[in-house]
Amino acid sequence: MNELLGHFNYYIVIFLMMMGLYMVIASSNLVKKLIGLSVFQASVFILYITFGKITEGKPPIITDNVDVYSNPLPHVLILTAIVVGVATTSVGLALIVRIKEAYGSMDEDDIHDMDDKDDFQTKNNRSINE
Amino acid sequence: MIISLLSDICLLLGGIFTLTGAIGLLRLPDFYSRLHGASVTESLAAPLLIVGIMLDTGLTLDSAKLVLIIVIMVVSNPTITHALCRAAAHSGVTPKMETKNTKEKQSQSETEISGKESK
Amino acid sequence: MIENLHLIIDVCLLAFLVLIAFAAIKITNLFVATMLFGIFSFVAALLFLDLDAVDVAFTEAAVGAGFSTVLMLSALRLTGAIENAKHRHSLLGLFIVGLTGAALIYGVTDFPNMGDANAPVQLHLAPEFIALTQEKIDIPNVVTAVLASFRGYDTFGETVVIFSAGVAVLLLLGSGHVEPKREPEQNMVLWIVVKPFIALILIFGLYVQFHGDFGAGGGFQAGVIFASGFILYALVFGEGYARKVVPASILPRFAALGVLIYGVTGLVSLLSNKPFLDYNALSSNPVSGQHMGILLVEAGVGLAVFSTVLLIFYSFSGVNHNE
Amino acid sequence: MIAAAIIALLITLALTLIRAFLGPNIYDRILAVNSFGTKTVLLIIVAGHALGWFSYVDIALMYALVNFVGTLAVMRFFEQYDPQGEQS
Repeated sequence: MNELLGHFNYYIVIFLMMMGLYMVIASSNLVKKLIGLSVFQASVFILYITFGKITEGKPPIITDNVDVYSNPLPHVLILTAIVVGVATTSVGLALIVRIKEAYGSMDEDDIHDMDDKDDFQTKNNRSINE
Repeated sequence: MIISLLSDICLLLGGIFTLTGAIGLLRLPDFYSRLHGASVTESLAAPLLIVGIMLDTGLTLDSAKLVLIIVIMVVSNPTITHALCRAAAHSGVTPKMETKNTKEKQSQSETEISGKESK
Repeated sequence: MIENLHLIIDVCLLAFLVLIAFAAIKITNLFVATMLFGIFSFVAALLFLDLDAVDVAFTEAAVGAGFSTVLMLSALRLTGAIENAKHRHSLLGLFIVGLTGAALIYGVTDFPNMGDANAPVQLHLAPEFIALTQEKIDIPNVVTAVLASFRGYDTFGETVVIFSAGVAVLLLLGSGHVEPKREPEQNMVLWIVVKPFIALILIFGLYVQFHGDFGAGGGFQAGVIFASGFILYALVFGEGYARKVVPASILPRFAALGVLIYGVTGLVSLLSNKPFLDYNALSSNPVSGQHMGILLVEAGVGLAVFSTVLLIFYSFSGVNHNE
Repeated sequence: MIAAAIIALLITLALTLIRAFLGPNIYDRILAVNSFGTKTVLLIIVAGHALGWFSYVDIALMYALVNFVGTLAVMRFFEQYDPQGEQS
């Protein structure tokens, strides 16, 4: 029981992480994949912050008559990671917008089909030229 | 003593109102009535809960900020509700009595009755 | 009672997270999935608050719930197709996910219990940082001290990453050009309500920027909050008018200026024969030098984040109007 | 009493979440998400006071502002997208 309560957060976080991963694998829509990636990312953030927590601790902002502070280091790492994460997500979204313009679709399967067709045609053209 | 009692009453009433609002949001039959159920209780419950906390904290900088939050919520909630209602009306969401959507069976008979009454 | 409350809130929030993620997998409407991701971030931020990470909660709420939702929505508006996102039930995927999850859970069983004060993570570095902050930097917020001073290199790198992400989006989409035009149907109520709100958001942004040494806050959060004031203006009054207030051409320069402020602060200390980003060189008194260094660096970060965030928003909102 | 208020708010959040999942209309979902945000602000204030979270008022203030901006953005973009009837 103690084991379960002590590790409860970790188990849920891993479950969430796997949900994000499944979203990336199972949905063929690119935006949905990006959302899955963000869910994965957020669960990693929760994992890190859980590491830093000390049961009787207070937030790492120095005040009088507090002895135990939670670990500030994961907070720093995650704080910057969140902002960087959203910046990279925005680059991904910009790429999706361009892909949609080029292929007319945001669906991974459709894009693969079109790519295969293109390859086939270029190969054919090459063989004709040769 | 009286202040803590008052704060308790505020918190209790606030809790009851949020719960009513949520039940209304879940159970009412169509969009407009759900909007009504959620937003009206919200505008009442938010100040009650925050005032309950303010009575407990006493007069500090925090309670000044809490007043600001009350102002924000009391102004922003009706605005959002208004804009949402307007957008829904423009996009052609109609009250339940006229649609043939049969999502909730138990509410269907009620809407039929109210539909007849309105005719 | 208080401990029980902690536990109840913790368990409820985690359950909400799982439910929201599950719904986001199931729902085929991308618009709804984006909104659900918005509340996912909200709940995650609440959880951070419960786990003592005030600054992280601040950032997650501003960035995750606010800006990234707006960003995804504007991308969806451009791509148009928001419905019937195909979902294939992949058994292989499920197998891989299950296997990875099982491996991770096996790994996790060796972890020390949550909240254990004697866990290896808590014994190194963190107590030193807390002690050194009190002794050498003398600002209450340890997170800001570590962020801007002890790990200044790291933060410099992150700022450059954000700047380059802004440049990448600019290269991919262009900043676009939107003529200010009054839309025929305007919502008067929104206009009147939003105006004081914008002022409030901007003031709050400044407060967060300069209060970061003493409480939750700092450059990253303030930049996003400040930008969201302008985003609100653009949303309600039209993007063309927002571009009149802050022209798109000026933003890349501001972003570069922000990174430059950070870098030059480091160079100044280098010129006076101290290591890069050692703020003791900025003043005769080391402690006030640290204060000044942190202020400058946070200002640089705030400026860079503000202009990058607004630039990305402009890029996404400007594309469609070109055609 | 403060514990009762916290539990009431948690139940409220759960019910609101159910409405957000059920839909059926997109506007129902927007309403539920907005309502969820407001209830979160209240939860931060009440639980923050009860459990002694640091500077919870600042964060609640920011949540309220972000919630307002976020909901307006959702409605704005949805209007521009031009909906075609109800979604499931």
